[in-house]
Amino acid sequence: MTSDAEAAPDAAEGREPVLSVRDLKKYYFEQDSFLDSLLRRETQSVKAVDGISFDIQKGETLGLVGESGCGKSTTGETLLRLREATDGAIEFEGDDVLGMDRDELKAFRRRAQIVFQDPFSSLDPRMTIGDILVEPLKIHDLPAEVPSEQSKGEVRREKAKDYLERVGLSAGQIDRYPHEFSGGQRQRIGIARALMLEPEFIVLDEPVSALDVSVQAQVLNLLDDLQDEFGLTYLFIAHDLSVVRHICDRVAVMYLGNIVELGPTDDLFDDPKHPYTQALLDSVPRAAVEEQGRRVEPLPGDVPSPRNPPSGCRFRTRCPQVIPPKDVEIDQSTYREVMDLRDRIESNDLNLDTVWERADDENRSDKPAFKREFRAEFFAQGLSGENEATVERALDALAEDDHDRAAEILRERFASVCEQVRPVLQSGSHPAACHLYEQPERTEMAAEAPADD
Amino acid sequence: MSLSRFLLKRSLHGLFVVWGVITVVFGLRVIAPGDPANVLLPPNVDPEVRQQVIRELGLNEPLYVQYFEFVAGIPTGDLGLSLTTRTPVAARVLAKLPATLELAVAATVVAVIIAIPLGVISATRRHDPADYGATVFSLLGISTPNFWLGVMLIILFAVQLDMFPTSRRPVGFDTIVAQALALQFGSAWDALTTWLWHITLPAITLGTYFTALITRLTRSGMLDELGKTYVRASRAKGLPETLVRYKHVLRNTLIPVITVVGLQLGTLIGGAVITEAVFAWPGLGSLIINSFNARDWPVLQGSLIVVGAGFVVTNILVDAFYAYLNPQVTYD
Amino acid sequence: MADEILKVRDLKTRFFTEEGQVNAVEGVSFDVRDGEIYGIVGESGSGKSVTALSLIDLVESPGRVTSGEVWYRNTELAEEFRDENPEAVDGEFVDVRRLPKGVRRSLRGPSFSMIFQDPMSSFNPSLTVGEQIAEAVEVQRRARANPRRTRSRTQGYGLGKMLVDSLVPSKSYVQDASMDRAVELLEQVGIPDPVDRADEYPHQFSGGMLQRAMIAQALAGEPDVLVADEPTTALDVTIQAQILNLLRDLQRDEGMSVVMITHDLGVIARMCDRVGVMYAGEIVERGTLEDVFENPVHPYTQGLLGSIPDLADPAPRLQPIEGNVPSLIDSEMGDRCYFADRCPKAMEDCLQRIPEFDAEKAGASDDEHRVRCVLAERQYDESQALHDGHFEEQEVAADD
Amino acid sequence: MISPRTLRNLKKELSHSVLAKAGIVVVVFMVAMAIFAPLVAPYSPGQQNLDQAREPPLGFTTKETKEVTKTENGSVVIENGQVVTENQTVYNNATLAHPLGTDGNGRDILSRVIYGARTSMLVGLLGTALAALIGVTVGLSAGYYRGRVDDALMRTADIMLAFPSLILAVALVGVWGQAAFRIPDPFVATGFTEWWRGLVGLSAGPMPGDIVLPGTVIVVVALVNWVWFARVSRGEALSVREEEYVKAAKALGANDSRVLGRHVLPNAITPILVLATVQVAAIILLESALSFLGLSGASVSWGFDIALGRQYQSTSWWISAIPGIAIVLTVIGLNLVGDWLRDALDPGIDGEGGV
Repeated sequence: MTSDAEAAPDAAEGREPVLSVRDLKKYYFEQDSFLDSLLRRETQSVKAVDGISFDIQKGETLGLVGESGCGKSTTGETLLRLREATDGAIEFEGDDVLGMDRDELKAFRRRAQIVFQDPFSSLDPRMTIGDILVEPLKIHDLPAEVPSEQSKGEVRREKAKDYLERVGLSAGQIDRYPHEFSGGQRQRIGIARALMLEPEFIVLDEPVSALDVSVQAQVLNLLDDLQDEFGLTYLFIAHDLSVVRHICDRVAVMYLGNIVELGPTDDLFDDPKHPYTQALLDSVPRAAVEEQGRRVEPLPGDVPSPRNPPSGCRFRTRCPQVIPPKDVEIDQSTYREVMDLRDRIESNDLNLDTVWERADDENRSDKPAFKREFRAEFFAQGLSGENEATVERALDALAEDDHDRAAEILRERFASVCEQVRPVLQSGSHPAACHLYEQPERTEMAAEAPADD
Repeated sequence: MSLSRFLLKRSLHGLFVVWGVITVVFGLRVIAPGDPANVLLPPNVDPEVRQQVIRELGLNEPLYVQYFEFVAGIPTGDLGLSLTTRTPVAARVLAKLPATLELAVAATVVAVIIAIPLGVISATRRHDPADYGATVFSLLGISTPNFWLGVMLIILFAVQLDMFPTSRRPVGFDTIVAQALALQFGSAWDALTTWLWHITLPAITLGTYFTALITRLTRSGMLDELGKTYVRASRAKGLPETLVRYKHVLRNTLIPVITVVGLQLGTLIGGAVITEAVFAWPGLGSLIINSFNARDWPVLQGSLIVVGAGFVVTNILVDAFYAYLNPQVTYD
Repeated sequence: MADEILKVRDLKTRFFTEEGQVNAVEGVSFDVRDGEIYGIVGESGSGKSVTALSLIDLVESPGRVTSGEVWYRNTELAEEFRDENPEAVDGEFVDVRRLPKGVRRSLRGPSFSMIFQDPMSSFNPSLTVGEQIAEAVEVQRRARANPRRTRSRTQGYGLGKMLVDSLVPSKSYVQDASMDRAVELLEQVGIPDPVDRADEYPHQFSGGMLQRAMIAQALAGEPDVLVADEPTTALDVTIQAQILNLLRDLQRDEGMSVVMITHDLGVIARMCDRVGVMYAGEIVERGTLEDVFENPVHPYTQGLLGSIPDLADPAPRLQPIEGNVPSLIDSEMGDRCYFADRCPKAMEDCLQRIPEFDAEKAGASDDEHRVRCVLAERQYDESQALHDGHFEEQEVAADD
Repeated sequence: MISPRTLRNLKKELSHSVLAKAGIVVVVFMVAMAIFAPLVAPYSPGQQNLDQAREPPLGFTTKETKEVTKTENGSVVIENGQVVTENQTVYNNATLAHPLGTDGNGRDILSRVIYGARTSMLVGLLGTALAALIGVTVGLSAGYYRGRVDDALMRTADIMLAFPSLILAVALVGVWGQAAFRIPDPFVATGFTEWWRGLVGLSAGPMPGDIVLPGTVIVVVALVNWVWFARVSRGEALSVREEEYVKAAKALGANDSRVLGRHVLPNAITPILVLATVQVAAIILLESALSFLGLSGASVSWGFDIALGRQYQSTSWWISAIPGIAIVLTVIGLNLVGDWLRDALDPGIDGEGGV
């Protein structure tokens, strides 16, 4: 969070990262009782985080931004082993975090801490502020030695008072209970608790999302000051892009368990590469008069379920720039319609009853009428040439209720590179995982592709 | 998950619970002190005869063989022989079952008919005399031991006022149905009134706790439900208050009520046992107490298994109704 | 210039809690015009949501709208009550608060409608979405068929029906025609496959889709005024953008007025023509978007704008408002500017009285930029400034 | 463990609610009666006096027709070599000596009710404590660790719930017999009783020297009712473990026992407390039902006395009625205290249990 932001990207290179994450995965398997497993054919997994890699440099603030369910909070908690990773590697200053045993993990906890989102749930309501702040010291039996004239308890309490003042509260409030404080004050206490062990690295999991804007600004300024004072490294998890822009040196954008773009803050905000980042930035309403009446082209639809994510590029089902095959000439909106149609056929989500109803044919024999109605419902404009012929053949198959063949016909002609190959982040300071940009060698990725199906 | 799948899952689960019940019941007999042969035989009997009886009962077999035979017999309806009467346990239990079912069903019906409207009135007219009345009633109801209530009802209505009989069940509901089916409506009517006359006090005795409990649950559940946002949203879209209350709120109130009622069915059956003891009602409860006093273990075991299985079956029905009211359960 | 559809005057809503009387809404006045989106912005506890509920008469115990007027332009009602209740009628306007209860209720749907922050809890979880929307249609259908009965408590929904309905999930209240209309409404708000979706339950919808359905439900009565209480707060930004587009399109197509209540200044900026800023139950500043955003006068508005990091133009350091949202308990409020204890420009004057709107003069156009602050009439005078720690001292004094 | 806010809520709710106050008064009264039984009971609960059998409580008179030996001038009339009998109307008047009347054997009902409170309270409190100990331990671990431990607990609970508690209790009593332990009554053993009774002028008659502890019944009610505690504490543990302060404690390096002891248990304790209050009531009801069926092994118990009164139900209603009223009062008192705790602390629990 150095205020001279332009220094950040260069500073990121050449230094040893504090934290380095490689291909981290976190899948949740639905907790089944033995009866469920008796009845269910296969266990479903939720791919909350699906192979992400990034580094965090000493003293920087890396932002992890994305919409709800993209896996950003899971990432934060998995980094600190509050959840067990499914696969991947995490290195903290050269130590293998995932391989740590109990004692090593306890030692690791002194160096890496976390601040949570909800100021009302993050403090134990049955403890006084003093108890809350002293608890970390008790757990680690700190300080190891105390001056002879003072007891350990006194030393700890002094330290708690000191940190309470450093986060902007008064030491006199130490014996109060959490409910006597406002949301912003409670968030300050949560920060003080994380600082008590004097960590080097803090995961800030949506630390200001639950706060009102005026209080949010206070806490952001505090975080800024503390970073300077203690030389902290932050992983700042948030969904609010304005806040991220304000506080972060570099930003990683997540979508459905993947990092889609990573770069220095100003680069990423001024020149977003990934279509998702572009859409995201475009969607944010700014508190400025220029915003009045601005109409954004929002992304269509909802984020797909992480239980069954799309193959290839996770974003392709909503992407406004899906890449058609090289030999197919088709405009983007029509291509989107064709792709949506195919997705629905493939996921068995296409109900032809209404179309037949509109075609006014109970016997389902009037195919031309069916195709006419179908086009009216699914295609805004006409198609032409070979595209038209392919769609026609697919509709014929649909009219005969042969969904598999229809999908097959469409797939043959319209299959996109976006659905076949999962794009990865390139090297460099501002990579984007998107086929619109140069991707590494194909052979490398082909090996990875089957895992997505 | 579809509804049928949900019910399949619940049934499998029920089967598991029944197995558990059978195992626990078998275990009870194993850890029980004393020798079943002693129940059958006079104390100083010839050891030869004694051994023969033990063989007959299968008690010389290893425990796992006994267990296996015990479990294997149950699906075929074989619950063993009564030690006292030497007749099949299953027959004895089945003979007593209708009386208990009549009592339990009568009590439940009375409870539901009284309790739900009472709870609704209490919740929608807070701080009204009706609310206080319902609150006092439900407090008394859940605090009164039903056997004592039965004794008091007998003293007041049977002994002092002579309005109802003190006990017994001269006619069963099956008789009424049989007569009605045989088109003997006159005698069916007589039988019905006799039946009603005899079942009134036991049903009140057994039903009071339940009525009170459901009233309480309905009241508190409805108050909770009325505070939810969708109630406000329903008002915002212009729905009349009656529609909001009864179509939306009451239905959602019943969902948790049903869960608790399902859990409390055991209480109902336990209550039936003691109610039967008070009113000399010839049902499963009387059978259990009698066989307990006679140390007739096979009958006691058989009754416990039937009661447990009955609880499981009723709970599956309750779950089905629950799923019907609450679409969320079948979609998780 | 468009005419006013709603004129709110000095609205006060109190909650009578065990801790004391809470002044959630403290004399709020504003106008909403035909076909505009009026924004009310404020932080949590500023009373903006209670204002919304007060407008459509949905404040529940222990809360009550204690005074104020809500003038609503409706010629039919004005005619009807001109003789019966002349106080409640002023030209084409009727004061909704002075109308009989049954009439007030009958206005929900065709006159006022509301959408809420959390769509998931705003739908009954155990009925299909289609049926719930159809109910809203059905109420209006029956109202047209029999206007008198609309104002009765039961609206012909009898005892037998309600018993059956409470046990049997049926659409017996809802007629097929209403169900069809519900499907049309779902289509209108951009829900794909409306026929199938109508038969699904709320938990089968995503948050964004359900908020669309909520909007469809609110449109069922073709309201004149739609009150939208934080309609996008629970949604992600890309979904928020969809919903905001939808709201604006509908507002334009249906010609209704929208009162947009939110804490998000960005949403206000994108959607609204005119805006009121709420703090501690009062509107402290109001005017056009330009007035309020470009030339804020009230220190609170200035602070609010200074607190938000700007996406396009990040400032190196934010300028937050110090302190916390004040208590709204009547006995603790006192007769002074409620913002004074957090105000960087507080002066002696601020403690003397509750500041009034500067331009409550006769004839002033409502377009005028109005501020509830002494600074609206005079310059900040450093010599009169309260010294640092003035309020802490008071607090200490009160504690002793 | 109890924060000032909790105490404030409790006080506030208490000041609002007449019922809560009444509940506390009743419960305190009953507990005091149980503790100080030998000091306040007019007679020993076992002391028979057949001459004064079936005396009604104060305010009532009963009339019954008795067959008595006919006497003339103080001597028995004999006709045809047989004692002549005649029907005579006998009035039973209440006396101050037995304000609640006497039972079929002429024992003082008031004394029996006072001593009966001991049995009920002992079983209620010890049974609940034991049930809570088992249930909370199992429930908290299951909810906190989830997985197989949880699965096993929930399945066991399902099986337990399939047995009606009364029937299971009957079966268990059948298995273990009706063991009862006798503990010397401290008041009597120290001679304090005698001194005190002399001081306040109560009949000096020897009071029972032992407190009867119905051991089997206590264990049985605990085994039957622990499931409710397990369910509630499991639910609490499940929700508390998702709280961010629990995650924070783990992030600080706290081990499981610290998290369970310092965070989960204190935050789960309120609903467990409410449940415990209601469970004392449920267990008192269960004990009285067992006694009514003659299965508890205690010779002085409210339920047992109700059963004893049944043979006189056509003439002497009070023998059954008065112990029952004592049960109802106690259970109402406990339920009111439970409601008070629930309203003040609002933990939202389900499952009450009962006979």
